[in-house]
Amino acid sequence: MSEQGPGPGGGMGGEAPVGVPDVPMGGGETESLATATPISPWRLALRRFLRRKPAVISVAILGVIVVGATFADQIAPFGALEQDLDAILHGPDGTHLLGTDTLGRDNLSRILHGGRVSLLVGITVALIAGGVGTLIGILAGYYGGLIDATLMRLTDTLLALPGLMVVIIAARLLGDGTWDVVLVLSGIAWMTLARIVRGKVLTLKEREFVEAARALGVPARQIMRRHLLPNLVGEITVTVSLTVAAAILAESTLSFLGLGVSATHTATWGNMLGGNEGFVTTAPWLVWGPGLAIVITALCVNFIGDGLRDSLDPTQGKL
Amino acid sequence: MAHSEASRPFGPETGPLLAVDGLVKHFSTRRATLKAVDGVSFTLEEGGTLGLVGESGCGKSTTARLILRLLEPTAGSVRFRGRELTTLPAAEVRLLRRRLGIVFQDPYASLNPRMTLRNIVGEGLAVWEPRSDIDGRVAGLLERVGLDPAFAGRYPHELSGGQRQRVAIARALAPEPSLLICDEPVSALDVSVQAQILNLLADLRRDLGLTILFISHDLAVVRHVCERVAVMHLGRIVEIGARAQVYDNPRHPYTAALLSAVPVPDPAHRHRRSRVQLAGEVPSPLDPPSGCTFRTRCPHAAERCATEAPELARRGADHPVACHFAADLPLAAQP
Amino acid sequence: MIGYALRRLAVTLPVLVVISFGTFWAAGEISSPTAQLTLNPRISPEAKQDYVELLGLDRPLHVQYGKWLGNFVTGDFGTSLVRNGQDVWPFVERALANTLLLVAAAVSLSLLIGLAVGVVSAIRRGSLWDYGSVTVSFLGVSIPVFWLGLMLQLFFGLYLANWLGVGPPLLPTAGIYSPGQQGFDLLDRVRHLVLPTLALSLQLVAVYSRYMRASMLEVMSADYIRTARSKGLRESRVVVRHGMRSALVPVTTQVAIDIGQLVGGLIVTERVFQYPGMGLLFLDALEGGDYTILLPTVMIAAVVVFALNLVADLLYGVLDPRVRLGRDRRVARNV
Amino acid sequence: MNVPDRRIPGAAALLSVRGLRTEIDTENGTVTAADGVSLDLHGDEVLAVVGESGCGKTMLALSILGLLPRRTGRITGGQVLFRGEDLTQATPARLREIRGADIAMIFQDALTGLHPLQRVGDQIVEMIRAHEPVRRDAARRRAVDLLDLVGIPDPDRRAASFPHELSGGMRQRVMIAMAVALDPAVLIADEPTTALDVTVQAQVLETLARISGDLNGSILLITHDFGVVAGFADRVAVMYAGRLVEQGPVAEVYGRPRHPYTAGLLASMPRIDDIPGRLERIAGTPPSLISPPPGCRFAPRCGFATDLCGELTPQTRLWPADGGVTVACHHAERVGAG
Repeated sequence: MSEQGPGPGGGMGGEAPVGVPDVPMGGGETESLATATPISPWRLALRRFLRRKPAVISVAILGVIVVGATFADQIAPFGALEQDLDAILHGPDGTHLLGTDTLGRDNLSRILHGGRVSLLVGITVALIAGGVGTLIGILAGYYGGLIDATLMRLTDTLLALPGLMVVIIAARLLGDGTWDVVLVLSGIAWMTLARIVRGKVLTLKEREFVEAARALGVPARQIMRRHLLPNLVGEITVTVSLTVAAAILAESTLSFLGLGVSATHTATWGNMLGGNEGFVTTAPWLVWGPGLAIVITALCVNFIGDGLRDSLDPTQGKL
Repeated sequence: MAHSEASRPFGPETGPLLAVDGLVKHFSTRRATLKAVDGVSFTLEEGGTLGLVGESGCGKSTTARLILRLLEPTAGSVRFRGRELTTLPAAEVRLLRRRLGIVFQDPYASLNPRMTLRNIVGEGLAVWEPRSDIDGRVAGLLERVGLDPAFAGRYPHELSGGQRQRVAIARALAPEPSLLICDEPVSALDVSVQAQILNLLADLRRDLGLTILFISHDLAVVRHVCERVAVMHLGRIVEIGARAQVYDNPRHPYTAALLSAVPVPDPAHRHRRSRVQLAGEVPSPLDPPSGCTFRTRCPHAAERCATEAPELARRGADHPVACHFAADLPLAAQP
Repeated sequence: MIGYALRRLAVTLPVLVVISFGTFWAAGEISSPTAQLTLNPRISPEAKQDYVELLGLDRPLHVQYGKWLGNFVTGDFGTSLVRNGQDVWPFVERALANTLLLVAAAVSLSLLIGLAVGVVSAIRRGSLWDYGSVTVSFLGVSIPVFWLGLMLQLFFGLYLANWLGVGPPLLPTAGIYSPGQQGFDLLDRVRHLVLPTLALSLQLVAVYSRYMRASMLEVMSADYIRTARSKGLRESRVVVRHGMRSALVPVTTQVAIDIGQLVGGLIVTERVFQYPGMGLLFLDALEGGDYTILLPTVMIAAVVVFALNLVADLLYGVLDPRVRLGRDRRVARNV
Repeated sequence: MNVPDRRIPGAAALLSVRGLRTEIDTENGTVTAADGVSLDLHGDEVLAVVGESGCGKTMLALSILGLLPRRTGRITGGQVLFRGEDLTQATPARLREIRGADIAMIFQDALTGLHPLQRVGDQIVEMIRAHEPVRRDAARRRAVDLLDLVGIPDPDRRAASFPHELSGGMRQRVMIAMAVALDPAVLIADEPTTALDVTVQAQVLETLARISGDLNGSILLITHDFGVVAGFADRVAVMYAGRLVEQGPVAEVYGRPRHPYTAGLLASMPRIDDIPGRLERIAGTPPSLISPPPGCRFAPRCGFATDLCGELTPQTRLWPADGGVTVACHHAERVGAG
């Protein structure tokens, strides 16, 4: 309802009691509620999420992809590095459903195995960036002053670098192991979240429940843990999930440039594409498979992130 | 244990429970200085109720936050039971806060939406007395403020505004404070719910012997709740006195103007009341007028007002007024 | 405004120095130019030694860097280490011009489409058009740009020609001129620009339409839009003069920041389409260990990023009278 | 159901709302913000609609001009008759003609209600030129005159200000100047002074009263403040949970409230002119408009309620016959008796 509460500054807009209709008290001294069980904000969020079809479908598809990648050893018809020298650069057929590459390796099996590394990189980068970004954002926002100035100057400086050039240089300096790639990508992925978290903390800090906690003598660490963090979950979850998609894309880009995870040890969706760029016209199946795997995964993750935004932060775009 | 430690430094002494003297808070930006609170002094006796009234931006809420040291004062002194608070080290500030409870204006912003009522109300207990029977005491507190103890597992979004404000009061009462600061506790509530909360505060004060500092822009509410009243204007107190003195015999032109501006829900008053219409714009607190900050809107302003800031009369007077002409002005007593 | 720009510059300069030194150091770590010389069997060790001494490669790193920096700030970009000692600047200049052309083409096309799509989506929120455009924009940000480039090459270079059953590909898939082309030919140039522009634009349209949709949704729910309607204005005027006018403010500044990143960020697109811009030059110089080319490339990219961040800030102040420069512009967004 | 017109028997009111039903979709269900609301606004009078937040009074105001939230709000029944023309059936083009020129609105918060990036003078000029084919400079002169009329000092210079450069009181005056620019027959003022401090509120109300006197228009005042109503309105309509419960001349309603809700509210208000003491109070909180209680919606909080109240929705009726007050309560006689 859009009517304002009376009184100057009565900022009650938008947050009408939800879930349970107000039950008037029957003239007695205590008030009571009608529904039997409390409804937590998390359950409300889940309910809202389940109403969003694209997000729910994306969860299902992503689930299949994750299972396929996790159990690649069991599911894939061939090993990731297993060569069939009789079938080099074969198109899709009964044995090799998605064809083979220049070394006679089965394309489908490599996509399944490669998904493991691609997803691992994506998720790990997102988690590291999420942790670092959250920590820096909370500290900067809550303490303010010199701590804030220092941390945010660092963040802004990193954000104002020519990003891709820096990543490429860093990737060249480090090796081509999975963890090198994770390190490089995490290094540039945390700033956005740090700024988002700091901005939200600055507004939360002004909210009266944080002041109330301070007024009760609650220690700073407990305020950050119990009052700030739970109210940041929406922003953090959404940003982290979108970072998963961005990191998968970034890993594939680095691999395409020959700077990602080494193709000699493992397959990743990215290095499958990077190695086969020259065969676009002669063996297009090599480019279709891993490319679609990346696109579908990133698309699902993006849809999930969008669904999370709507369900965890219902104030955004209500009407 | 925490209890005995906490009570000793703030133990009972003679004199007022709370004595604020020359309190100042300036917020500085690169361009300007905002004198939010500019030399506020008052005392509050144990068991008393003092209303701090004024319009938005007059510094009344800042004063509350300075007393609790949620903000650091620029200058001045706050003594609680004779003990100076403004110079307390940070660690002891936390001990102090146990004795001072606060209820905020907006019941929608003052409760953490991710916590159950049990945790909201119990947090103050858990901090100070982690080993006590928190569940039992939370139930008692909820009942005390007129809520079903079964609410403990609920979340704020399941409650109405009035119910939330009851929770906020229960939270403030949990550590058993001796001073309760209410910062616009009913101004976000509907009229039909306001009365419930005001009555609850009156009951709590009677039953628990609370001392209350009541901050509000609503003169009618303050008249209802407070025995003494201080009127603030642009960071300063311009008049302070007993309820009857301030409401029936205002000595500051600003107080008189405020009183006459309050709409009365009685059509018969419509033509009978003499409304002191203030001319001009409310001055910006970033650029207050010289001398008396009210002079630009004051119907009685004289040359002296522009050059000399009137002092709130010194101690001794029971109804001090910060106006050069307080003794001479023909201010109409209100209905 | 000028003062603000100068202050920003003062903060930026040390950062630029750090970037250039970091790049300088990294270039040496990644591949030494002498390694390239060693690979060439026709160069004798003595000649190599002369070369090293001539360029001062045997001196400490900071001395080498200092020399480079001294020349750089005086506008002397030096000669290339590995490209037979040719002047560096013409290489960089050509690359920069090519990249700026591609950026300009892609950004203007994408703005045109993206903003329109975003506005229509916001106005018809929840319609089929909205769902469609949101899905396409998700697709746009989920496709790696190099893969999209490969697919475009495959489509225009192979499939389309196959289906049509004719010989030559519809559009060239690499470079900026057809093989054997001499001198300037507008049509040929434009035909080579089409695919890289398309590859970039899908992403940019996706991003811009989402910016615009979100901004427009926020604005159209504002109170002043309701006021505009209550004035009896035509809906087109409400949407364009009141809605878009406000919605464009944050979008414009965000787009400005993004453009800054594009100038040094087209590495993948340029690589796929063998488009000789800053990105391709950067990759070549990095592989060749040619810091004399790598450094100006990175520095120009960095300066462009900083410059457009500054432009974004200044633009915000121009477009929104509520914003005073130097204050956090996110504050104004929340008003 | 229709409210009889006691002033000019048989004459049509200037603005007449008949059995209006307005629904708003929210995340938790559909809210019936106005449920069978009928009221009449006559020429040259001030009618106040008073009620608590969420009672539907703002949605009622927005319904009149078809300004409900586009995706979520709609009128599902009843009529809004302006000079006999049903606005709920009017074409968008016709509604645009009426908005601003015949019926103008003032909103609660002038800071968010005025366009932040447009100079206030231009906002008034835009209003004038949307309805009258006048030249820009002529419209601008009128805008400056209007700013002067509402008591803005130095109006020529102030016309070039942006809203954020003005104080709250001045912004609200700009809103008023804009609303009266075309001398509308009806001015709908939705909580025009709620966001203002009390001394400024008094000034703005005074301006509004003066202007409405000058421009012989009628005002529909939406407010939660019984004090403002008493000082400003001729008649009052009390709204509770989407329905009008009582309507009549201010002196009659205040002097002898017939509905227990009106009586309870008046008794529970702390008053500046009152002897302090314990307040009467209404128990409980207003009901949700998603699933309101059956029968009389005030029954669960009402001291007069009987079984009948929980079952049967009370009809709106005139009681007593000569008071000019209509009330929707089964027990109006008992309430009105004291």
